[in-house]
Amino acid sequence: MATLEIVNVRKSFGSVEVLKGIDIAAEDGEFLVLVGPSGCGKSTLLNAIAGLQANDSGEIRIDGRDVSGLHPKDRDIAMVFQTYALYPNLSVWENIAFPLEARGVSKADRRAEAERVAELLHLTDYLDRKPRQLSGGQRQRVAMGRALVRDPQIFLFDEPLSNLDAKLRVVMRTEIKKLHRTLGTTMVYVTHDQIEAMTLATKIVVLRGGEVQQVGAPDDVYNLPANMFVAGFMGSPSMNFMEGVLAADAGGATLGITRPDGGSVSLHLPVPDALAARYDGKRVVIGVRPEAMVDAESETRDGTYQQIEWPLEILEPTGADTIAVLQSNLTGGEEEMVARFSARTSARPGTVVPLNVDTRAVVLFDPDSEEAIFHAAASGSAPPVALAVANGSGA
Amino acid sequence: MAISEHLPAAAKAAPKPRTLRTGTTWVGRNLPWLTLLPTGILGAVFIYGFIALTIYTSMSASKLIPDYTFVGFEQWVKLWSMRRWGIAVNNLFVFSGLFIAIATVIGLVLAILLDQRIRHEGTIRTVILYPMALSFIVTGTAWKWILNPGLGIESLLHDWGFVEAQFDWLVRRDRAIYTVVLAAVWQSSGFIMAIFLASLRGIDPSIMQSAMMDGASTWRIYRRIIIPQLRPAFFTAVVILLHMAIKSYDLVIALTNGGPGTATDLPSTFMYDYAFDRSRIAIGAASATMMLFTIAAVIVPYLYSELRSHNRSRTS
Amino acid sequence: MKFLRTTTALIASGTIALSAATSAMAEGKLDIIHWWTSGGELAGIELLRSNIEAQGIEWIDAASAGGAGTNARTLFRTRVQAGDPPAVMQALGTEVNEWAETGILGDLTALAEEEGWYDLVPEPLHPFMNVDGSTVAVPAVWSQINWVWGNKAIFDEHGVAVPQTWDELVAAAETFKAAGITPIAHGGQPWQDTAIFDGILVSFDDPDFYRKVAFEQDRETLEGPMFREAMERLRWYSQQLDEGSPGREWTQAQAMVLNGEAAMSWMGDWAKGWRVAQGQQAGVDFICFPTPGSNDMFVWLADFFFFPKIEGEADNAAQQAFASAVMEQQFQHDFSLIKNGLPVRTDVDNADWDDCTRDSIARAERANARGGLVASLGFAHSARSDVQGVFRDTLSEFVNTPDMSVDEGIEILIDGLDSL
Amino acid sequence: MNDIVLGQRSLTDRLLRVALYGVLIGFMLFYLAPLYVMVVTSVKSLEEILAGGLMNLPKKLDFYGWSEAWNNACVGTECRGMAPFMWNSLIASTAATIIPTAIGALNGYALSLWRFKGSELFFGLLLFGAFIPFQIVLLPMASFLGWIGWSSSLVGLTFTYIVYGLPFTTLYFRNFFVSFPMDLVNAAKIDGIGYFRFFWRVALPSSVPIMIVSIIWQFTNTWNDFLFASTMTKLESATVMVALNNFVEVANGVKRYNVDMAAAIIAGLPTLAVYLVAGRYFLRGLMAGAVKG
Repeated sequence: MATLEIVNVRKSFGSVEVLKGIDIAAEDGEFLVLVGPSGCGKSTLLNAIAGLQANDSGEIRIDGRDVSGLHPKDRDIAMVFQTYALYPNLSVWENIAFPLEARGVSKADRRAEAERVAELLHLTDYLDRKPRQLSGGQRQRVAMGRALVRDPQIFLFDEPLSNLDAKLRVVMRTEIKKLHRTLGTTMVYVTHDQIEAMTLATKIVVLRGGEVQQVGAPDDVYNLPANMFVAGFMGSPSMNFMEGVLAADAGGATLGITRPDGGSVSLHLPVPDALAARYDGKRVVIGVRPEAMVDAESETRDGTYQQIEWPLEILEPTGADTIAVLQSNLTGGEEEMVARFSARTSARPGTVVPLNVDTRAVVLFDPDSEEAIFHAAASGSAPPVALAVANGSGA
Repeated sequence: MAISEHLPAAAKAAPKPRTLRTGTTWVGRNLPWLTLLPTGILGAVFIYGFIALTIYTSMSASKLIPDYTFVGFEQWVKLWSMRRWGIAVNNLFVFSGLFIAIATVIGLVLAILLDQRIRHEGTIRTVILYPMALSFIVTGTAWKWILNPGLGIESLLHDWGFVEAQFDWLVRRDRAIYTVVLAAVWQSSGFIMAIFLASLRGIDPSIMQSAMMDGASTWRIYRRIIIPQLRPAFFTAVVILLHMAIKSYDLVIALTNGGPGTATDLPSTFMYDYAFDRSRIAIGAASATMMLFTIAAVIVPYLYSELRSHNRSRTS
Repeated sequence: MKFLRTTTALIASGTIALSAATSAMAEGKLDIIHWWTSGGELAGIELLRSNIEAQGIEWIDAASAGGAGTNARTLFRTRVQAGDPPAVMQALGTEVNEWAETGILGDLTALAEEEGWYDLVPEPLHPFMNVDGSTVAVPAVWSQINWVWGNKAIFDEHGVAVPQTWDELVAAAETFKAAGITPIAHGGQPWQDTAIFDGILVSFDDPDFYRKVAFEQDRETLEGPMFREAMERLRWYSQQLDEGSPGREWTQAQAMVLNGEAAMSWMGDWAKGWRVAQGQQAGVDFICFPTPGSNDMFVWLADFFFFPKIEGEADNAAQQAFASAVMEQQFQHDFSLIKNGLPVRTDVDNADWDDCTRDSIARAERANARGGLVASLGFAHSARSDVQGVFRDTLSEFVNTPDMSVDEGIEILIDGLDSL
Repeated sequence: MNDIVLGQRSLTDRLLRVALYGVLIGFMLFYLAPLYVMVVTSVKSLEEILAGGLMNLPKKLDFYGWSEAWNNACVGTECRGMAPFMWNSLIASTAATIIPTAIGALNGYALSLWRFKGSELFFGLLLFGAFIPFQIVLLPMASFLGWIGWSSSLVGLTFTYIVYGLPFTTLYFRNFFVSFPMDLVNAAKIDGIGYFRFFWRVALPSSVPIMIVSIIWQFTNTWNDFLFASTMTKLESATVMVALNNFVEVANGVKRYNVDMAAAIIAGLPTLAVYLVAGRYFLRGLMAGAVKG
């Protein structure tokens, strides 16, 4: 049980700077998820916390004590690896109890501890097997068992579910969440899967290129993304982006959008006056979640929805609903947009279809800095606190 | 994961304000290289120290016993003016050229044949490879006898009615080196077969299948598609065979002892003769140095590329 | 230093003289490297050993069989380098001189004078015992090289008399060939190829020629007609052999004569030792004769023991005791009998020797009178081993290359000598 | 690879197949011939051998050759047969197998799982030592052994084998451990498992396959070595290869081929047995010794 503070941590490999001054704070009992695309530095950061790699500068404080420079074993942490890292020649119970062996615990006590942990992880029947005789999920549990037996201050997870098949991943995800609830221990979890991040985290840290993009609760990160990267990275399918020119008017501003086929549509947004004035006549990017873009013909909505018409390219039925693929008007024109249509939609690909856009859930971005300038969900108020942190280090 | 583990040493050598301690005590922190220290010392003395000493000896006035008076390249000049050294070097060219070519071809042919879903493949492989397990001092006794004109193949052919048949290469000055090649091929070609077979088994079978769908003949498929893919195996085979050829010693000792006369002298037997029999230490050292340089010229680039490609594959 | 050593030697020899009477008085140990590991040689060394051990000296034997002395030489050299030389080392001919020049050998001059070695030992051996006025080695036995051993039954059957001249030899060989018998059995190893050339060089019965070739490598002589003829004779010799000769051991070649596969074989007198060991008798089962034309010539080789400087008075005394024991009259008599060589003392009773050995001794005396008692080239007695090495390599190549011309052979030889 | 079903086999296919087996059988005969000759000759009487018939089976089994070779064969002054030399070889090879394998395991472990600055360079330099022609170290090694008083002794020879075996054994273990998941080491670090505990409890027990390779390699190589053994032994310390060569080369008179062949087979039996029992590992050893990295 401990807090974790990461203060201005930097790390370079040769001339490549992998961590460019990371600042994160986690409360005691927090489930902190580090998420980002590969190469964002999340694993390096985890390794630095674990002590597998030294950070060049900055501090890593566990319960207020700077541990950078300490040997991993002296940091009172436990780690679950992507590859499980089970010792192939040791049986399940020996694997679980191996950390205790190094601490000179007697064999009887080790066995007892292993049995206790195994019970928690439903491994009791497998205690005397070798890792190669276990399924992927069972191995995963053994790896967790080895971490549990330590009763550490912080658990570290390095993409622990990525070697499992899709179904098992969901099951194990739930188990990890239960485990966190039961133990209440601080956990740091690295993943590139934003769904894992959303489902597990009490606090998400989005990393990119060695920098923190945003820190916040899952809801905040999803609904109030700090920039286009976070907006695009979190959520699947990811957020749609369109480019337009803002024109200030009464009660906000109107966004004029030129479609890829040359036609034009417009949306009226309740932006604050100051913002409207600042961006009057300037280009902005609007972000709309796919679920906030629906088929106007089959679904009618209340007044928060505004209708635009847009050329439809392809329909991909998924059963529950139908994914409509649209072409974005962003520069380059390669980007696609996705809207969530009803399964019973009558829209025809190749035609221009009417869409309802939920303007309560849109985000405006500055096209040059890619920073968010307006969150409709925050009803025109100032950007959330977390955003300030991200801006502070990013600028 | 652990990216630093995959980076070349140079990258890791970059300045680090703070290094991670891998243990609590000094010994604990430095265990890995302390473990290697005994081997390092042995290697430094017995490999590199001795190489340096031998090279220096080759430039000294040593004769009966080492005499470390520096004489420059005098011994080298002497070495290269020796007719017998010339014969040895010439033999090495003939021997290694033929040995490498024949062993490679036989190894490749055997590997391809064995790759045709043969019954009892394991048994056949065992038979082809067993000479590798035996010292040539052992098999040389048999070879010497088989090749002996009075008792071996020649007399066998005579028994079979080929009265005119002659197979006296072992005792003919101009042919004896070929018997050495024959025996060397016999011993090593199975191993080359194994290298090629391993390489063949590593080729994606769907390549073969798709080529067959395209209507290519088996011969064409091997010639145009499969064999070109064996390039690394060829490379390996040639390097190893060359290495074997230069080091060959017991082979010659057991079969011809360098004879008839000096006809099958190789640098390895020359070195032994001069360094130990004739007590011309500096000449012996110079010839050993030549052997080292020849091998190093092939091995160093080979090792360098192998280690580098290995590092690359680990990083990716 | 010299004074001290002489004093020590005097004391030591005194001790030996005493111990010879009282026995088991001396102490010390005798660490010896040699390669006499078979047949008569081994019996000889065992005899020596019992004589030495009877004096209470510990005998530490480091016999090294491999490669006709190669391993023994390696062992000796490494121990010299390590500063731990043995007390006694076996050597052939100029090896003694080469080692003496490195300055590692001790001095036995006092003992030699006391026991009067130089009056007893035939003069040609002196240069190998005495280097720059200091006695460094003792000869153990010497051997005549220019011997031919014939199968008596074959010679008799074909009515061939002992060939006295080269032409008679050629005629004899033709007779044997016509009868389907290999005229000459030969062991085709480089040292044997060179050894038989010693016999060819003396077949001209010309001491001066031998000296110019073997000792001086006189270029004019080497390019002259007689040496050409010698090479022609070597070529002829190489044509009398069976095809299996390359690589053959000398004992195998002797066995071919013994079995009647071949008529004769050229080899030093140790070949008689081997014959006697096989139960053969001189004049009954085999005949011995000098290489044709060399009846008054005697090419010899000798085995020596030399004595590195070592620490310790007792051990030095042991060295002296060993030298004395080797030179002892009775030992010389017994050893030359066992090994079938010649004693290195001129005062040994010859009653027990067979005809071949008596013939050999008579030849040595005849040859000595006319300067024909000459040291072997093939075994590096007349020249240093690098010179001998050139001869060995060239002659061996020549013997084994049927299409190499005599001119070519001479040219290669001279080139080789020039490059030294 | 040719596992495609292309309908019925045609006549040409069948003929090709027959030819294929024919060629393979021909090669097998070529490889087996010397061994066959050795075995057959070793159980013939000398008269039968000299009568010719190299390839013929013996008319009458005669184990004279074997008993002579084992009991009475002379090497130099020693006429005690092959047995004492087999014993010498066994001592040298066993020590020269166990010690370098143990050190090599630890070396390979350090070089692959605990890399440090310069460890790759270290490995490269050591690896080169596996490829040098041993002639280059022969002279200094002989002097060195003389210097420490081990010249021409079994101890000196064994020491030589150990030193020059290390590059190979290190190479094997290093290349084996290099494919070990790095996460195992990381997990161990976090769990506080020490360097040696990890080696003993995890790395070493997992390395049994490569240990077998290393053992076979060292054993066969030292057993079959001739260069070092012929330089660094004397009569009492000769290994069986030196003894065999000496015995076969230095025949006293008529060559007794049956005794020679029996002696050769006796000298070759241990490595042949190793090969037949553990051929798979033997091949892996050869390949690992060949294909680096």
